Amino acid sequence: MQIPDYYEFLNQAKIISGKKAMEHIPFELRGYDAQKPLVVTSRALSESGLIKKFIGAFKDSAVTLGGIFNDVRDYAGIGLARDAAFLYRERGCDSIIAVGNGPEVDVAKAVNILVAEKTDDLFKYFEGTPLKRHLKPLIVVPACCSSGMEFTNTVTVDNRSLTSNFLYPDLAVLDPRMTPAKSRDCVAESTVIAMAHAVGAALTDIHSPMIEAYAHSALRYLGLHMTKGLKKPGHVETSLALHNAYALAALAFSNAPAGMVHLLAVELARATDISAGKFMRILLPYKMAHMMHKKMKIRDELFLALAGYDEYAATPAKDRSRAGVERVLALLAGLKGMMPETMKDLKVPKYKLGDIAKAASARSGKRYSEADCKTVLEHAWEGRAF
Amino acid sequence: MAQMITVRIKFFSGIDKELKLENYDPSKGMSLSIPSGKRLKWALKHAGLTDFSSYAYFRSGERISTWSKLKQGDEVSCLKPSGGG
Amino acid sequence: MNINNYPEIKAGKDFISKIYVAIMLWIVGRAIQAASRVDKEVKKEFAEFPADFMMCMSILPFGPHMVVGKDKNGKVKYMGWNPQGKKITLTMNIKSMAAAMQVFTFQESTTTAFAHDRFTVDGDIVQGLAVVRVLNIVEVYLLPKIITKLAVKRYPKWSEMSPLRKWVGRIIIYVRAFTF
Amino acid sequence: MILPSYYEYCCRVKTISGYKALEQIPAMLESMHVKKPMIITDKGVVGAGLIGIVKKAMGAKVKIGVTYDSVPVDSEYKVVNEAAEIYRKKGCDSLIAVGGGSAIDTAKGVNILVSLGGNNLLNYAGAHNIKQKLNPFIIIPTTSGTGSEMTNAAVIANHDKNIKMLFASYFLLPDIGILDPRMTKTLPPFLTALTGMDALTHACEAYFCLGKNPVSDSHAYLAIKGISENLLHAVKNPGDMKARLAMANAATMAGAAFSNSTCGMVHGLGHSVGGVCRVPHGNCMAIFLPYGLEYNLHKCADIIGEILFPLAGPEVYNSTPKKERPERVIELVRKMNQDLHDATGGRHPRFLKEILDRNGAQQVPKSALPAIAKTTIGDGTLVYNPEELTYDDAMLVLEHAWEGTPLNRKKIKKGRKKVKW
Amino acid sequence: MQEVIGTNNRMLEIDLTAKKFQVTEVDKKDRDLYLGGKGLGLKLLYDRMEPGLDPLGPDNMIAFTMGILMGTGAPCSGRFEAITKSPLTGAMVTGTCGGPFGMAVKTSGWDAIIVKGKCSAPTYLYIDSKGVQFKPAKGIWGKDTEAAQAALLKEGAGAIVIGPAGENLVKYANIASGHRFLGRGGIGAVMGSKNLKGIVARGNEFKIVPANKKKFAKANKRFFKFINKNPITSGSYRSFGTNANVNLSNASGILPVRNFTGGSHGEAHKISGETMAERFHTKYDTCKPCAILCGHRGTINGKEHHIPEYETIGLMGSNLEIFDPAQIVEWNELCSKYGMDTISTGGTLAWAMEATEKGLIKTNLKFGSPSGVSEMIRDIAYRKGMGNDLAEGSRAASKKYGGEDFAIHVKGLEMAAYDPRGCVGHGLSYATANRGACHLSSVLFSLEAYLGMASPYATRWKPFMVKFMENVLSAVNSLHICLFTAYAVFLEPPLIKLTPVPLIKQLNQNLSLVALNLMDVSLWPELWHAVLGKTYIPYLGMLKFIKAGERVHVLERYMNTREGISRKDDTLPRRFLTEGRKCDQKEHTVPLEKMLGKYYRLRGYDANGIPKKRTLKRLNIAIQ
Repeated sequence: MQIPDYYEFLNQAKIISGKKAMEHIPFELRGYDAQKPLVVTSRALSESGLIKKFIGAFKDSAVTLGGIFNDVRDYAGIGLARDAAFLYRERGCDSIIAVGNGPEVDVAKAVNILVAEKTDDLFKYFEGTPLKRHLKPLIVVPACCSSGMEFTNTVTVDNRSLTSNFLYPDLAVLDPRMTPAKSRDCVAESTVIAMAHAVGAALTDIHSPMIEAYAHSALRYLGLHMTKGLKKPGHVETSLALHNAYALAALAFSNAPAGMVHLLAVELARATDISAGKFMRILLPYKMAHMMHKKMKIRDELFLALAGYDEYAATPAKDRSRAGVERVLALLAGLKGMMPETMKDLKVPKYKLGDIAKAASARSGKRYSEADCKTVLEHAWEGRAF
Repeated sequence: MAQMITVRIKFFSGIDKELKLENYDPSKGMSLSIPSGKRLKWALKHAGLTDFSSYAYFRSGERISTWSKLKQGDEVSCLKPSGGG
Repeated sequence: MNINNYPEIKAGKDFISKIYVAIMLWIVGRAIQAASRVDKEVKKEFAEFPADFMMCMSILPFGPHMVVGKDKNGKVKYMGWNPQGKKITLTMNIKSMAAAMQVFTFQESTTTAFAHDRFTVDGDIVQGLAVVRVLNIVEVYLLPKIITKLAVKRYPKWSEMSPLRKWVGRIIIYVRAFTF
Repeated sequence: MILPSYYEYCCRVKTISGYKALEQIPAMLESMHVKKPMIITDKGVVGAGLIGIVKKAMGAKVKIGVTYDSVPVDSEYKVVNEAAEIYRKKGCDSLIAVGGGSAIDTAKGVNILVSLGGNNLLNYAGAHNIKQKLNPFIIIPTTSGTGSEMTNAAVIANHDKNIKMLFASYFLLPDIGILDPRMTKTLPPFLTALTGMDALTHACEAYFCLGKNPVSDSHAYLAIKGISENLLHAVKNPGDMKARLAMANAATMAGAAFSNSTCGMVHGLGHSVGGVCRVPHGNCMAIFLPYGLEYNLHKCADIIGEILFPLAGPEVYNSTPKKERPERVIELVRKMNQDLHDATGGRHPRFLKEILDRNGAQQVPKSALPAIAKTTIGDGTLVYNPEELTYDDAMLVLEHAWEGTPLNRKKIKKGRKKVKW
Repeated sequence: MQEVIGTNNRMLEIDLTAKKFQVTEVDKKDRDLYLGGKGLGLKLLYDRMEPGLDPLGPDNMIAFTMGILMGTGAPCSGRFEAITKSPLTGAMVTGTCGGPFGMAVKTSGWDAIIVKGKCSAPTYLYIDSKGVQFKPAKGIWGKDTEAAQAALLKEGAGAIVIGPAGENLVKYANIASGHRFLGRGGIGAVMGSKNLKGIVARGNEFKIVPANKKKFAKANKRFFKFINKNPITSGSYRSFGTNANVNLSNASGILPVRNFTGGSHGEAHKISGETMAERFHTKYDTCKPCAILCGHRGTINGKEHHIPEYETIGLMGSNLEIFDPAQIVEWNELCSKYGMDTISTGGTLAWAMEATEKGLIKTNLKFGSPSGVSEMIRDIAYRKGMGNDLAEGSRAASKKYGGEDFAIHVKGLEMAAYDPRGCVGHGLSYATANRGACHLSSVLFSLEAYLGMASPYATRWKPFMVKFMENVLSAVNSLHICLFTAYAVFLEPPLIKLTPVPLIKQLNQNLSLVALNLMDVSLWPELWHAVLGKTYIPYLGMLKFIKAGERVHVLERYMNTREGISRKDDTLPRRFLTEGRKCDQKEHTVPLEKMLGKYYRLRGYDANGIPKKRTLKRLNIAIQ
């Protein structure tokens, strides 16, 4: 067990997952002396009937829902956050529940900052003034798909992100009534993002044991349930296991420095309006091929997590790291029909790759050189092997 | 006596010049009190307009025809049609 | 941004499960009282409890309750459904109505419910465990084997509870529980 | 890795580990906007000079409010009140607990009083009665084993009422747990062995008890791997910093694992032996672990079999056929006890009768076994044990543990076959 | 003066890198299939450019096409076309302009010019009947469009120039010719990226004579009669110009107010065409030759200025809540001098004001107050400070600073001055227009909001109407003739003239298929056939003309899908899909999803908006 010379680890979120998990929310809220949460969710979810199930979970409880703010669509804007904060103050709520994924949770976190710090200017925290104290209790209930960023300590509002340990949700509720996905693309997108985050965390160079533990269990569930989840998105138990994987991958990711795949995918998504998941699916194989090409060691733990004890023990020691890479590629191959393989199929213009690589390496704080980013992008563009 | 309602008509594109209205303020327009249930055509004739077909009439964002009924507090803009672009 | 298109929502009540759980609590309460007279193990458990022992099992936040305790002359009695006015020494709360339904429809055994944090116990832990053992025994008496086998970690072997004693006890408990 | 039908996991402690971890304390205090911490520790820790190391590491940047070092072996109600008084008088704003289980539990008690006011601990006793964030609180464990920097509970005795008050709430978790090998460098070999086995028990029990969940499983897997690789090495050459750090990490991860998936009968028995005969917690754990595995073997054989992988490494795991793996695990644990026994020159007990107190008398007489069995069946951890444990089962296990002979399988009463997680 | 019968199909291909030019022939088949103008330009680039290249790189090409009606004396035929790959949207962009450059090039004997490559130093081109001369533009590089224009006009009859904005590669720089502009999509930036300051054409060397004079004269006479009879072209446009629409938009609630949050405003009449005509005693100042005379000039506090068009008044006036016409004229002058498209500038400034209001960026811009706007326009032109980010367009700026939910653009092109929530059919047209949020793709708002010939909020027949109008207007743009003639051609034929407007509305509402096919637009194809001397079959000729329009539109869509445009781009800003207008109690939004699927099926696209092979084959577009 390699222990780095120095590492820090924090997971502020409490995870409760399983049958009747949502019914525990009133009790958890009592633990915070909060009885009137504001619910932030998306228009699509409230129309899909999942919100009715969510409200049903509060039967026979002392909790009154201060208001269901369901105007969030697929973009977290400051306008939405201000409206929700106004509703929060108006109703005198004392905690926030975000039902849904990416944008809903971002708006909820933004509202949390606005109401806890009693301010209207959100962006001064993005430009330097640090968050000082604990915010209001924030509960996240993911539904059908996941953007991989719900449980992290990062909030992205208006394309700007802020990371602080006070931004972790206090409670993550994974309930089998909410997790089944509606479409296979939804599952494909979420599993690829979780896979990229988990593999990134597993192969990060500071490999602290805590990060490895979270990444291990996330990869375990992905290995076991990903292929089945793609075939049957509505299957209850598989979707619950996959949602556990998304949560654990996100927690591992928020403690490890952001991997190259994540940075490149976010920049590409910004430049081309195509979702980051699709780029992660393309870039992940090439990043690993690039690491093998530069003789960087891919740790055996990756294969152990994906294959399980028996298969790991059975394969001889020297080709376990290669087997790990093959296992990742096999899992991604399951996305045959749903996601394009190269950036050329996505018609990403080639001339934009230059400044994307520059922006990504700048955001990585020079951990990844611009040349490396550029080579990975070029290979991924044409689909050329190393 | 039929109950009276007040209606406001705004003239644009030089129509107020043709009707020779003095000190006409385009933002407030001309307010008329007419018996309720009367149609736009009657109100325009009352205001002195003669040829109706060559103008476009709008009420709260929707185009209306000359024989649509008027209600209390309606605001009708009357102007020459144009194509846009 | 007009706030009345986001109305405040009070989730209301689930009457069926509330009534079902109330009845089950009543039955279990009465069964404990009956068992404490019939079964020697239950008697032994209750013997060690202090004189002012008063247990209340209730569903948070204001669900049905079951109060069982020792009356003046030390006999275990089902004290009804209202905990007000009684000095409770041990409270066993079930966190939500749904959790109670899981337990009382035997989808989850009492011990798995504990493991899944459906219960919170306030007061002396030793008494709490004794009550759990009593509940297991009462369940063995009240319900047929196929159900209880799921609900209990280890169904009492012939050696511990002979079939004769079990059936006799079962009949007496049913009679005592349902006759006032 | 199975997905349980329901589980909860919460471990809100910021773990800082490394050779220079102590030097981070000033920065951490500053980020929590506090300036005057109070140190709570016990005589043993001060004697070993650890407080000196901590103060030197913190340097001039932080002004220590006061150092309170008279914490008894078992945390006590009056001690908590006294410390709280000093805390308020000196105007401290945060707490640093340096030491083992008792110092940490006392510090938790003090934190309750100073943050929520009042001086009657009773009205905060029980589960989830603390409803808001307490003052900033840092724990520096000096034994890499108890893992109590990860637990959300504190047990404080009240001798005049002769009761043990249990406080359980997620707000009792410290803000920061600091793992620095310099803290455990001076831990004598037999204590290292003792606390190491305590951590191993936490990890193993977290793996097969009813509160099993994916996060605890992977933490337990890594903890077992760390302990099996480093414990013997750390006992043999205490000065090796790398092994010390690895042990500290393994202990913390084991603590994180068992504080969420809770432990079973081994801890039940351990608490009772500790309560009745004042035996250090670690010793009992080392002794009862093999028996706990044997007792629950029929209920979760394949899960216990999986422990062989981190315990003995992939090669051994691959060579032993699936059916024999649980047996190998129990054998290895006994062998570990044996190795530690030889490495510490006999001071590490292998079975109950070998436990001797300072002046060599037998601490656990055979006659005490019934009393131990009685308190065991009243211990809260039995609920999480896969197999039922009645009074006579406890007696059966205790006799064998006393003698040191392995349990014979036929005697154990077998409950329903498969555990439904 | 030699004579050209019909068209001589001569084309100039200029390679700036090698400083060479080549005279080539327009392929006969392309002329028939794509008519000329926009259609021909697209086909020329389709054959020469492969997808995925950098719009500001050397291998991007600009095609200037003149169309066959130019110089023949047909009404409003003084306009030319430019086509290139837009740096603002990353897709193809086609723009038209009425400046003298078109007539000059046509009368120098060229039907089309293609510019390729990149000059090493700033140059300008001199074109005459013999060919091209490359001249150094050091003297005029950095000058504003008026000064540069004046310098070039010494050498020829018509010229196009770019301003400082084009030189600094502002993504929405435009090209000036006379005081008319080739505005949208940043074609000026493409010229700037080629170091090409301008092109001047000698002109007046050829005389264009229609092949079949008799038929052409008959059609021409009928065309002039229609234009002078139609109330719109002869009435409101001739007297008040395009600004006659201000009051109409305000009345029908589709005037952009405060970054498209409100639909109308009490003070909107202050900036209407009528008020300006009165205050500034306007005179005509139009493209040559023009029969409608919609452009105007006026004296504003002493100096002669061109009166801004409706789009500029809408986007830089009411959208910024500024109701002082003199102020808007001043900004219009500023944008013309620097060579910036007023629609995109107005849209980006409105975004900046709302972003400042919400704290995303730090500027002193505020709705309703003119302070800081002129300085910001200068900063954008010279890319200084925040101007550098705003020069990238509101899409790129909102990606960097956030506020994507109120950046009002489609595919990167800022939206014109019509709020689609008041005319949902036009909302669909904004989404599916090839070059982005362009109002000229299918002028549906006039049917829905102005003329009341279709109900503004119904969605049933709208996909079919959008498709029909897109085809017709693409064909018209390929003649090329001014789009305003459409009011005369559509509304004057006897069938439409006599049926009362409400009846048309009902017909359009329920039997739109029949109603639109009864439209008699034969006037345009008659002119086209007359000029080229081809025989015109009365009804079938018109159908062939509309099919050519469909071919042009689908070709442009196909070229765009090769650049990555698909269903995810055919959308509207979130403001129109979620919020209602302030002036509309019922808070209507645009039900886009309801219409988009049907539109794709009508167009023969697949579910992701890519033209199917079958459609391309039917329109005989060669697949590369």
